[in-house]
Amino acid sequence: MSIPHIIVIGAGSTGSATAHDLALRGLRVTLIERGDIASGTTGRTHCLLHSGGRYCVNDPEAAAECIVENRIIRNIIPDLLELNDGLFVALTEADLAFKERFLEGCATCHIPARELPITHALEIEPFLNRGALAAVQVPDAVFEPVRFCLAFLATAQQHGAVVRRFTEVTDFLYAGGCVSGVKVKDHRTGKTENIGADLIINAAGPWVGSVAAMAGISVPVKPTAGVMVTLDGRLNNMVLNRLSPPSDGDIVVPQRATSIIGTTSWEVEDPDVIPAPADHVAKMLAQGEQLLPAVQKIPVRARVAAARPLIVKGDKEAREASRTFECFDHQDDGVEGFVTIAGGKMTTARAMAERVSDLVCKKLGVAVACRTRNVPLVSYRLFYQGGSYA
Amino acid sequence: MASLNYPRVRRAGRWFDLRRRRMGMWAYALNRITGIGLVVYLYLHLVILSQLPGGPGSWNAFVALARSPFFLTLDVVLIAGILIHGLNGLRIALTGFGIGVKAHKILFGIVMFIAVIALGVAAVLIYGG
Amino acid sequence: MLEITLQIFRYKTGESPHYDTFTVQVAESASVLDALDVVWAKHDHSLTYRRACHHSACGVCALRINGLEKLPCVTPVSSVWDGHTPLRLNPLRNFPVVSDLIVDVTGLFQRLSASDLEITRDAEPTLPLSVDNLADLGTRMEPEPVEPPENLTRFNRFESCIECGICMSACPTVAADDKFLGPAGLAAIYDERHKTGDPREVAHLLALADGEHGVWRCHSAYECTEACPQAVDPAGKIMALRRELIANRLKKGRRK
Amino acid sequence: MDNPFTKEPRATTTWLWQVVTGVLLLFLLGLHVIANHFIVKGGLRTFADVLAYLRNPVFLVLEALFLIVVASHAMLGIRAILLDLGISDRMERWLSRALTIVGVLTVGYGLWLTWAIIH
Repeated sequence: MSIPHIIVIGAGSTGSATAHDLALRGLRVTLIERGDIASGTTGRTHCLLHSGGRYCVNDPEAAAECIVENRIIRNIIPDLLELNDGLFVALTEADLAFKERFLEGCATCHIPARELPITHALEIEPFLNRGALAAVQVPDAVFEPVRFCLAFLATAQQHGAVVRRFTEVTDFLYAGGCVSGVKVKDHRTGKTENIGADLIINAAGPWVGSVAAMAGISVPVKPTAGVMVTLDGRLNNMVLNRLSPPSDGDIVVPQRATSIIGTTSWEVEDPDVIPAPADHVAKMLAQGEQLLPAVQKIPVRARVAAARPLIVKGDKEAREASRTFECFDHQDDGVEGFVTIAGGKMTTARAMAERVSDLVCKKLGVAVACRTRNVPLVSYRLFYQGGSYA
Repeated sequence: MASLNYPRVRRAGRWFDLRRRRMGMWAYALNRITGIGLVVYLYLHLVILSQLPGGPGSWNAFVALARSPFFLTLDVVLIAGILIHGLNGLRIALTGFGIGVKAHKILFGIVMFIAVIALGVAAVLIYGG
Repeated sequence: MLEITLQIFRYKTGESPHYDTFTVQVAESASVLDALDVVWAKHDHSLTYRRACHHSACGVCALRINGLEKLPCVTPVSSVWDGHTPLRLNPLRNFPVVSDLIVDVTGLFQRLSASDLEITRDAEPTLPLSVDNLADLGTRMEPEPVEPPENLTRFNRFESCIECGICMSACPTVAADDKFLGPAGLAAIYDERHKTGDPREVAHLLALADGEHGVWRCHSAYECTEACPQAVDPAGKIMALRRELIANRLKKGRRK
Repeated sequence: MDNPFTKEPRATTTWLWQVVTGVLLLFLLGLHVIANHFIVKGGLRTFADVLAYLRNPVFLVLEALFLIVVASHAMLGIRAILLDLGISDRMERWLSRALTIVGVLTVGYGLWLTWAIIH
């Protein structure tokens, strides 16, 4: 039997990691992306490599995934991270009361957590609210989303994967009741063509619903938008979180010379264009000011909104929906040769890729194990030298 | 996929595309124009001097021509070129040695100021002499 | 809401380049990239342009607005829109145009790979910030170097350069000399040279800078430093490399 | 993929030479202008003035030096401009040789001219 050919739709973090996983297993992979790498939700994430601390009390399943992946990512792309850890800071008595539950949660999820003397925390973070009552250190880190994806893709290319950017899937092709390929339009040339495949993976993030709809399938993913406000100055060394259950504007991620405040949460119909609502931006600044009183003194550099692909079960509010991920084999919907991977965080992209690749290999009868946990990625710069414009 | 790649000669024309460009670019273009001008002058100068072995007759005819107001004006242009190229060259040399890099715009202002003053003096001498 | 007109450079393989004009509505605080997103989503899905982070971390969206190189993601429409003249958007210069506003950035990344500059730098002792009037907030005006928490040896940061290609587009030498290492490539050499302690690597980096297409090809137009959205100051770094090369050359001359 | 940006020839010397000749020119050109136009009142107007000037060994040496320096500076300048056309490495070597020859011919012609005038 010839080597199976897999098409992955979407070059965000999930699609990039999946292309890498499958290429490393020796499969033929074509990644199709209608825009540029990470041009959807991935590009506009908070840049936070989660320790899991944020979810350890309310969503321990997601938290446990985060810390495992956090350690793996540190090993495979150590040069693409700002490794300055994170602080969970208590500002009120209620926050202080939450501390014990937080430390317990961290312990349960195996997240290393340690309380810093508040004087030391204030010394490390000179712009932190001087009224802070307690600070807990966790192994958060900061990445840059595009290079994160490029590193996976450059490595995938070295293993033979083909990346087609600015190429949009317009329809599915079928053979005998089974998906057999896709019809695409290359926006760079305006030309359309058919690409055959043994199996197709839908990794389109908040757009998985519209991709699956082309095959007449629905997936329980709700695009849920969030706003981030990027300041024109860096106010913190470490990632600062409010020591309380996740809510709006309770996290400030520093990156390079900026601080990024996030985030809010509301459901959107069309994830293509999401203007950042002015009231959300104002709320971010007001909330951010509680952690870092200097926030309002710094000019705003950018206001960004993007949709998370949250898997919604029952009638949970978006903020409470789990950040974990799920793999859908559309065989169950009567369509063979088509699977969807959705949900999750960018931190867990590699694990999502492993899960969907395992499923794909099982379906195709390929008995090769996942190796992405231990294989360091090549320089992201090689992506542009891999002839992807050819 | 064919990409749009402009021919080299056309791209080289961007040396002098000063639209919306800033002071450093103007300094560079000025230096290049004066440099090319001075090389042209160097060879013109040698060609004119080649009349000297012909004896006093042709030389005197040339000197008479060279003292016409038109040629004196050309002399002023020549001196302007020398001053701009020479003084700006000094600025480039200094910044190349790591001196005044942050102040390269001020330096340009200073050398151009000196050039204008010196040109004024030269013009007075030329037209006055 | 603002109603603005964009005049966008269009090119597809086999077609002749031209401009298309679009009128879109955006929020008062919108960036030029936000406006492009609206053009793509609501008017013309075949428009190709690069975008990802929308907040100047990734560097992919760089293009020219009214002739000048900018990051549209952090260029507010209000800063470039005069109310009636269409905003003209062009791809970066000095790169092959692939389609519409996309250029082939391979050359930039080859140049950056020459020095193998790592994107993070260690040992950041303090926050790079000076904010006026912070005294009343009870915070220190100028943070002093601090000790990171125990298990961190030191704080680190991403390099300032976001590899956007703006300096290459602004540089008059890159325009025609395809082999010139260019502002970004030379700045990366400078940064890597100051990161490494290995004399052999230093010698290699300085030799690169000293190449026929290295720092000496620069014509001191300072356009790169003027255009850089991240205050990398490539021209300053080129001059610093020149200074070091000259010093080394003169020392060597004396020894002979 | 072969990276074309990692080759390592040296260019500091060329640039330094351009600076040195440039600075020398500022002095020599100054002397040249003063000697030609201001030493003799009203400048070298007559043919006899020119002959007398060139037969003075000090001026003769200065003029010869000036010629050499100005030709070097000009050739290096032309080379820099032509390199901006992005020529190939082979073309570049050829160009350097050609400019050296042009420079030598220029200086040679100038010296011959001087010799012809004096005699």
